[in-house]
Amino acid sequence: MEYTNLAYVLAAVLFIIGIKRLSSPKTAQSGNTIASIGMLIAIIATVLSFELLDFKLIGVGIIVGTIIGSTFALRVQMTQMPQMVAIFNGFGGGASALVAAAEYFGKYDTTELGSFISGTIILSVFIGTLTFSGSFIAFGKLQGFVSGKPIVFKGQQIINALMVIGILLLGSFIIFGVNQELNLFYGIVLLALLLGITLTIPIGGADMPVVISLLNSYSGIAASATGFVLMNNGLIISGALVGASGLILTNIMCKGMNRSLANVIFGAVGLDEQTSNDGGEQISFKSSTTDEAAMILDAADKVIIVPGYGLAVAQAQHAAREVADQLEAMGKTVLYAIHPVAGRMPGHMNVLLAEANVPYDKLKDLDDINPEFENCDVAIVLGANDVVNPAARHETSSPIYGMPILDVDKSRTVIVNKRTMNPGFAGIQNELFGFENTVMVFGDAKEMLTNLFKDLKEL
Amino acid sequence: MEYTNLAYVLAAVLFIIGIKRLSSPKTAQSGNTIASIGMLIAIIATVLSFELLDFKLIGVGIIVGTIIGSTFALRVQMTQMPQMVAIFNGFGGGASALVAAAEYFGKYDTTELGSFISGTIILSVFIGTLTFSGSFIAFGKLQGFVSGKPIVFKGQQIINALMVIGILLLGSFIIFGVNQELNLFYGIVLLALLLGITLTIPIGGADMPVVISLLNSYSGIAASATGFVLMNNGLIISGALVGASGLILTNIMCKGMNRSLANVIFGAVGLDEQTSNDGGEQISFKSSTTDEAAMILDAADKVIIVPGYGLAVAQAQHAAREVADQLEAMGKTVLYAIHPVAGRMPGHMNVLLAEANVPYDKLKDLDDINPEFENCDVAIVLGANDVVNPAARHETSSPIYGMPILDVDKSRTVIVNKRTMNPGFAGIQNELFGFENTVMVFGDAKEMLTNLFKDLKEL
Amino acid sequence: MDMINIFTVFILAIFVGNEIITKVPPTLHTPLMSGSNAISGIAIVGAIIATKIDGGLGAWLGLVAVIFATINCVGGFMVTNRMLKMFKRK
Amino acid sequence: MDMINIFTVFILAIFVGNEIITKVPPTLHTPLMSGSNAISGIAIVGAIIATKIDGGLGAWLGLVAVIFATINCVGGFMVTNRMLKMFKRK
Amino acid sequence: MIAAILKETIVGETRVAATPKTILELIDSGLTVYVESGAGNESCFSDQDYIEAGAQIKEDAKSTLNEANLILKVVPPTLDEIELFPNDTIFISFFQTTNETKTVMKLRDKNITSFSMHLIPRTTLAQSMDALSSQANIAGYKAVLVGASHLSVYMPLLMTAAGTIAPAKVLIIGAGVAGLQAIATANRLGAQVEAFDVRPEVKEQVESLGAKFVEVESENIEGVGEGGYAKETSDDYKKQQELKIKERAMKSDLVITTALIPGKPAPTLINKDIVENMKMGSVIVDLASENGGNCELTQKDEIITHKGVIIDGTSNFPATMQTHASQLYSKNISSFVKHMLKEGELNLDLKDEIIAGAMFTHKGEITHQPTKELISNT
Amino acid sequence: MIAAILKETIVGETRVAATPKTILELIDSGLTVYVESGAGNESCFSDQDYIEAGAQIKEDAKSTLNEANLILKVVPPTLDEIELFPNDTIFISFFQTTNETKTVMKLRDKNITSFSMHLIPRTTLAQSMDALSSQANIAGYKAVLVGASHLSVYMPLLMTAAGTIAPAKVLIIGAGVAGLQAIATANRLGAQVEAFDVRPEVKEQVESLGAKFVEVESENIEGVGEGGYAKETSDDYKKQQELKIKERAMKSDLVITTALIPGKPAPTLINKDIVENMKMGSVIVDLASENGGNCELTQKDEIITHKGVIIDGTSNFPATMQTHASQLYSKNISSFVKHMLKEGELNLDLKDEIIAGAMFTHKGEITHQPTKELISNT
Ligand SMILES: NC(=O)c1ccc[n+]([C@@H]2O[C@H](COP(=O)([O-])OP(=O)(O)OC[C@H]3O[C@@H](n4cnc5c(N)ncnc54)[C@H](OP(=O)(O)O)[C@@H]3O)[C@@H](O)[C@H]2O)c1
Ligand SMILES: NC(=O)c1ccc[n+]([C@@H]2O[C@H](COP(=O)([O-])OP(=O)(O)OC[C@H]3O[C@@H](n4cnc5c(N)ncnc54)[C@H](OP(=O)(O)O)[C@@H]3O)[C@@H](O)[C@H]2O)c1
Ligand SMILES: NC(=O)c1ccc[n+]([C@@H]2O[C@H](COP(=O)([O-])OP(=O)(O)OC[C@H]3O[C@@H](n4cnc5c(N)ncnc54)[C@H](O)[C@@H]3O)[C@@H](O)[C@H]2O)c1
Ligand SMILES: NC(=O)c1ccc[n+]([C@@H]2O[C@H](COP(=O)([O-])OP(=O)(O)OC[C@H]3O[C@@H](n4cnc5c(N)ncnc54)[C@H](O)[C@@H]3O)[C@@H](O)[C@H]2O)c1
Repeated sequence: MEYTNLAYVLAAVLFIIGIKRLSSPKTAQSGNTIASIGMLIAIIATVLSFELLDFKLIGVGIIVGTIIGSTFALRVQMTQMPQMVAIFNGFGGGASALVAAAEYFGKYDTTELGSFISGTIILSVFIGTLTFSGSFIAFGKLQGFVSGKPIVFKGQQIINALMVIGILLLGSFIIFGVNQELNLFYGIVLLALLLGITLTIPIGGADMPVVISLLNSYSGIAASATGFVLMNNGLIISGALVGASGLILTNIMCKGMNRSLANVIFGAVGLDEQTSNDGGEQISFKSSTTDEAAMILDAADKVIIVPGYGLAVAQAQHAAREVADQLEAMGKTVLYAIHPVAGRMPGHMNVLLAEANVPYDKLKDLDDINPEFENCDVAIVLGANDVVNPAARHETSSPIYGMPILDVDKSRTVIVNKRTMNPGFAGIQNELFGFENTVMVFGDAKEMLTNLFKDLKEL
Repeated sequence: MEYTNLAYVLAAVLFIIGIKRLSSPKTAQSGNTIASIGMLIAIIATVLSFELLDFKLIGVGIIVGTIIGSTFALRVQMTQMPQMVAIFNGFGGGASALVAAAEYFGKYDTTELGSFISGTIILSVFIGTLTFSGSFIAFGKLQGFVSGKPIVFKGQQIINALMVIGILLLGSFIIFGVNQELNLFYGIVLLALLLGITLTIPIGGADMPVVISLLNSYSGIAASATGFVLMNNGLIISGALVGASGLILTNIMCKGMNRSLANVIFGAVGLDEQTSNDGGEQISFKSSTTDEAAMILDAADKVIIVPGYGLAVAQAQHAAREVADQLEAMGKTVLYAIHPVAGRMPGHMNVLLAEANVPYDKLKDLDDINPEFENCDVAIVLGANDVVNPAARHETSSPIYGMPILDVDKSRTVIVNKRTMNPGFAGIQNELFGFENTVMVFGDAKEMLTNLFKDLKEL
Repeated sequence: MDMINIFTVFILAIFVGNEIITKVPPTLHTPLMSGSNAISGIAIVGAIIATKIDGGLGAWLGLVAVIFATINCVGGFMVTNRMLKMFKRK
Repeated sequence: MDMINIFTVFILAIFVGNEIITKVPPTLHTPLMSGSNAISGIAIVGAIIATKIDGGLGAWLGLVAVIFATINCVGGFMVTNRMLKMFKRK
Repeated sequence: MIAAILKETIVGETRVAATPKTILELIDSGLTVYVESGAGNESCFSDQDYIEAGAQIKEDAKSTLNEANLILKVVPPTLDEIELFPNDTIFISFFQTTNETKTVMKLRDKNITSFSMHLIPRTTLAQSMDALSSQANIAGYKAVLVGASHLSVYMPLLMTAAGTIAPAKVLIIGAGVAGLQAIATANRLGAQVEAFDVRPEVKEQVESLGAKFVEVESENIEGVGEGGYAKETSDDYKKQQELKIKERAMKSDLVITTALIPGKPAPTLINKDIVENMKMGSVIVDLASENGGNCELTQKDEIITHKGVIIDGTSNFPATMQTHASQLYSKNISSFVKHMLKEGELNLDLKDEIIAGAMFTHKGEITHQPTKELISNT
Repeated sequence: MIAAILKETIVGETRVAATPKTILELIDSGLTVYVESGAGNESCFSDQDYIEAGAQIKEDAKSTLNEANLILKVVPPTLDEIELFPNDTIFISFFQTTNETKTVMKLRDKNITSFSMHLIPRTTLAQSMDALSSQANIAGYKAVLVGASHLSVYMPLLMTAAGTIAPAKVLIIGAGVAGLQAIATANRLGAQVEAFDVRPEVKEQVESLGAKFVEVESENIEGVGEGGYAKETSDDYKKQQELKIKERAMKSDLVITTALIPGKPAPTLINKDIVENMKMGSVIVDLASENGGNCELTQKDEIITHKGVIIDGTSNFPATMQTHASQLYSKNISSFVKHMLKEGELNLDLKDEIIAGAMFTHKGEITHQPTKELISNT
């Protein structure tokens, strides 16, 4: 038992290290491996140490689970990753609920259950079940089985509230021993299942990742609660870890979308995505901060800077040069892509960058740089808009159709800095901003670059 | 007991929050308050919960301690803060050692001590005592009671190693019950006291803060060990916290000095004063780092930048501009003093600073700027030498006698950046570098300014 | 086991969880979520223990729980790994 | 008390300690050191408990320990506070 | 299809409508190219260079034009030259159609389809054909160099052992392409630059080059016309503008004027009074001298001194930087030609904004409305 | 004491030895100042300006000189002018004594104490009197402006819709004061600048202005003479140098040569062969043309074109920027005069390095050794 607990502590330490490493691009893969080793240690320790285990049952369970899990994981397309995470998460929550339920049923007759234990059991079942059903709805929404649009009906909030009250009531009946009917327990399970559904369906498809992250945090809490039920350190620590870090991650994701968590969960504003309001079709985009941009850049080898009129307006040429110098000091290759009509006069960008003393051999014109984007890790678009608008390639009705553009979208990641979602000189929307590999960093170019410089230095 | 432990957990949480807040200038003061509240809670909980306490004794102890501590704390001059911290730290380590010793003596007769407990007791006594004596040596060095210079003698390392082995041997005798003589215990105390001294005296005065930080970390470990002895969660958590965070802080401090921890502890270099070796009379000067320069600048209202040929050689004009911008963003007035013959051609500095886009109205020529130095807080001399050499005013034999110079020495503090103590164009020594109000920051101007910029941002 | 100690562990774990995630680039949001989700498959430990609970129902619930938790762990780590492979430098 | 649990607490506390200090401006090195040094005065809890240990020596050692630890705490927090006051902008 | 590149005949016109490099492009697009011997000499391209690029050198204009289907020039042809043009050909050059109605009529009468590079619309897509921009850019750059050379003072601020030299003050009037480039160049040289324009939106552009924008206070700011071109302004505005310009010009060392309204005489922005109030030794470079000049005293293609003020009326600055001017112009021309080509054949899609916009005679008709109206009114 | 400011008589010499501002300084030091009418006209200082500063305007040279004790000029006097000088006066101007031995003898014979601004030592203290520097600085700046105006190409790199313009390549030979300022100015305009000098220590100075230093590989690098001036170099070095210069010049658009060895003919660094290997349309500005030029083909004060290469031999660039040139020169002069003055009286301390150094005739003797030797040898 001592060694088992030691193994759990070791596993927990590996989880901590794993999660830490997962938050930086360079170390992420090793982080995942470390965490999975931790898991292996925890499983082996458990199997070895507890007596009276039904090894056959466990073996079957693990084999079946492994087959199902790995099939899913290997088959799924890259674009379907988020829904996969949702499903897996649902199973995790379900497992916690089941364990707690087993404990409940196992000890039900013996009236061994103190109020604390029964309370944690109910908490675990409640959260686990809610995670289970909620995750499946999230999956369904992303996969298209359920409409991705927010499903809203009148009195939704009231019904949810009533269900929560119901669960609380039933739970306290059990805990305080007012009534020990099994039906009460089933009632809780049922209500939790329903609640998982009603809480998730009003949320739009674009917000789903946040919801999944939140549910992930819940499943951590469920595991931790189960740990209290079983008085098991391993579960408690790991569950709490996942619960807390999941919540932080959820918050970070919300911040990236410029929303509050409450707004995501209860907003149900009937809109799928963040949109710009001025004219034309709406573009949904990801927005981020300079320190995240710094991290993306940290993992890059080759960076191409694309200056545009906005850089000139912000008079941010020196700041851009500083950032480029810093990137070079970090061992990266940095080039500048100069579009022939960037800015407002022929050679505008040249004048600008010459002022900042950017060496000429780093300035590449359109013909030279376009083939380079393919093997470029990050393109940083600084106050450029029309000259990187992919509509010029395919949108025959566009006023810029036919103009050669800088193929920034071909690079692995595109960081776009401008102040708003407003269009540029040509007055048209830019679909680039909504691309999967594009991250917007809003703000005045000079300010943004100064911050980015600081963040790069601090990495 | 339950509540006591809860209180300890609460205290630990407050410590965590406190330390976190202490690492940012904005929140530091509240962090200190929060941590002290945590301490209060821990003390009250202890006093309230343990039975059989001798309240009179405790009361006397606390009152005496408070009087001594607060007198020290209030009387000490600002410049003596580091040695104060060293003393306090020494007392903390001593306290841990004493508690462990009391436990040892208390249970000595009863042969109650298991090997684990006796092991932790010895660890606690060892580390606590070492911290105690080491801290007092550190205090003595900083206060001038002991020579600030590294005291090194032959075979020092060997003697230290022998002492450590001795402690290990004595300790294992006690732990494994080979011999339970009290003398063994006293032996350990004595050796630890000695070790604290011999480990600290070879370290130079300038490196003391690092040593104090390390000893601080030790006293945390001692407290944690004491916690194991007493099986007290509060001590364990708080001690471990201080131990771990202290180690990190020590590392950060070493990094800031561009040294490794090993180098600080075993290096035994750290000379107090530096002198230039090349020709002419020697000037004794103070040299410093960019983060100190940043602090000096932080306290300034008016800053005058004096560029010279070295700035051009380093091509550091953009970096200088960045620093000036940052200073302005911090609300300071920044001007540039342009000496008519700075550089190597007429208008050299103008060309340079125009390239960095320094606004013309910030450039002041000799006649305009000289009266300004009187009420200037900091003059930053960047790679200038002859044009700020006060010898031109009074040294009739000097080849530059009679040349008008920039009166930087009239400003409150002069920060001079150049790479070495080598002379400039005129080939003569510059007495300015040895002035009371001058601080040298050596290094290539561009590098120095880039670091300074970073440090200013981090303030 | 001492309840308070368990609780202490819980609190500290939450602090650690809070601290270890500070800044994450958006590109890593999904892998990080997926990876930590896999860790929440730690429920498998509970599931394994649950199989020993006497009484058919408990054991059977335990079996299902083991299957679920394994799916969560195995699938989670594998899918995370696949995602992260995309970040490998070419 | 369960040794393992105590150990777990210790390990987790070290992790927290490790995590909470990431970047500190050099100007705060001394105050931070001083503040966390005051926290290590938590030894006062041990010292208070030590006074109850039977036998004169133990108690007297406890008294000295209380004095020492109090100096550490009180002095530490006060001196930190004084240092931090300097950072207040004029 | 045969394209003919003529040697320019007007004195001082040193440019050429195709360089060896663009001839390569034209040939790649399926054209055969004849070049009049010596056409590129002044732009530093020898006949040999053209031959190496695949062109055929013809002795004189006549033999060059003989079989031509497409005639490329820099400036409008003289009436004599047109005599040599075969009927039904296509002709492209710079052409201020409303100023040269006789030539227009002659082209129409010869049933020539003519395009003016002046008329290429200022759209995003047409930017590679925008010869007005490419040549104006040169003019703006060169005007500053020449203006600075005329000055008896330094441009930059210099603090020297012999005293401090204050930076020159430069005023740019009209911040179009030429004006912006002039701002950039003067700025580079270290002068203190301010600029003025009727279009309020250029304020941001001026500032994006690090210069100061001079604002005229008037109720109706209405200098903005169609397609980014300026149009004429109200009287009140004009008065305020004159006052402001006088105030700034009096303090300036170098004034560069670039205000043009296409097809119309250039607005007079600096009258004699303002000139006489300017500093001794100050300089005006008038880039609008072609259309009469923005300064009242400007004399086209002459450098005069009026009461100590030097007024440079050089009208064709691009021709003084012929190598690059030709390189850019010929690139504009070849982009335009390639825009009209479909598989080696000309494809005059009259619905195409650029083709229709730049065309002024076609099938015996004048297709440019203002020109047509002007001609039918007289 | 009366100081006389003459109007310069040589054609093209637009500078003046005192401006209203320095006259104020001279008067403050206790002098009375006579100015020949119109002396400052070309530098944009009117007689009225001088009167306001406290000078007395005299009608002609004769009346200006009549009572003078101190005569200030920019360039050496003609023999006729010296006729008008009273005996025993003090005279100061630029003066290449070894080139104008006749004038030197005449000054000696009239017992005039003469100083040459060319001979002011290059010490730290004398920097405010260093007219060679102040005027060379102008020459370096102006040479780039004029050279860039001659070019048929842009100086900066420009990436435009009509193609990318490569930056001009500028080669500066001789990185003294003029050369360094030329580097700075060409750099500002966006050209790719490289520079060459015999003195190896200027490498750092060249790089401090952001340009590339061209190194000549030779065993004996020995171009450094006394007092910072260059001296003549060995034959091996000269050969290596020629090869290197040829290699760089062939790639350059603009070459500016500034290599002077004071008092001697300028070294020939660019021979005919190099010129003929340069690009069509490239430009050489030869700042050493006064002393024969660094280019074999340079013709003093003429702009010639040799096989497509423009060679500008303007010898007096400072005079084309007369306002600032006069301002700086007159400041140098007044600093020098003030250095010699003690309480309003001249105090010719012959132990003073600067005074002794700059003096070339005194009390009927030639005090400048090389000149004296030259004269006694012929
Ligand atoms: N080069 C020429 O000769 C010339 C001449 C005339 C016209 N044009 C046209 O100008 C356009 C040039 O393309 P471009 O991509 O360079 O510019 P653009 O399409 O006009 O886009 C510039 C972008 O910069 C952003 N911006 C403005 N101020 C900023 C600041 N302070 N900080 C950060 N971002 C800022 C603006 O977005 P926010 O407002 O959201 O910040 C804007 O979308 C082309 O359409 C071209 O045809 C070129
Ligand atoms: N302006 C003119 O026209 C002209 C012409 C010729 C001569 N001069 C003479 O040049 C001198 C100019 O005075 P000054 O004060 O500007 O220059 P200076 O006296 O020559 O001093 C320059 C200082 O910069 C330091 N330095 C060199 N490279 C550096 C780098 N990369 N980073 C940081 N520091 C660097 C050098 O010290 P380290 O080596 O220790 O770093 C040197 O002491 C005067 O004596 C003047 O008479 C002027
Ligand atoms: N879409 C494109 O890609 C593209 C390309 C080139 C130019 N343009 C636009 O076309 C505009 C015109 O360019 P241009 O250089 O040929 O202009 P231009 O030569 O016709 O005129 C020069 C400038 O003078 C100004 N002006 C006219 N009357 C004036 C007056 N009375 N006082 C002061 N200023 C006066 C005009 O506003 C213009 O800015 C450009 O500024 C640009 O915005 C667009
Ligand atoms: N002490 C001072 O304050 C001060 C003031 C001004 C100048 N100086 C020094 O005096 C030096 C000379 O100044 P200058 O501009 O009057 O010099 P200069 O006009 O005499 O010569 C110009 C440059 O040409 C170079 N040169 C000579 N022969 C050459 C050859 N064969 N090939 C290539 N280059 C050749 C010289 O080295 C010099 O750098 C300056 O560089 C400076 O270091 C000192």
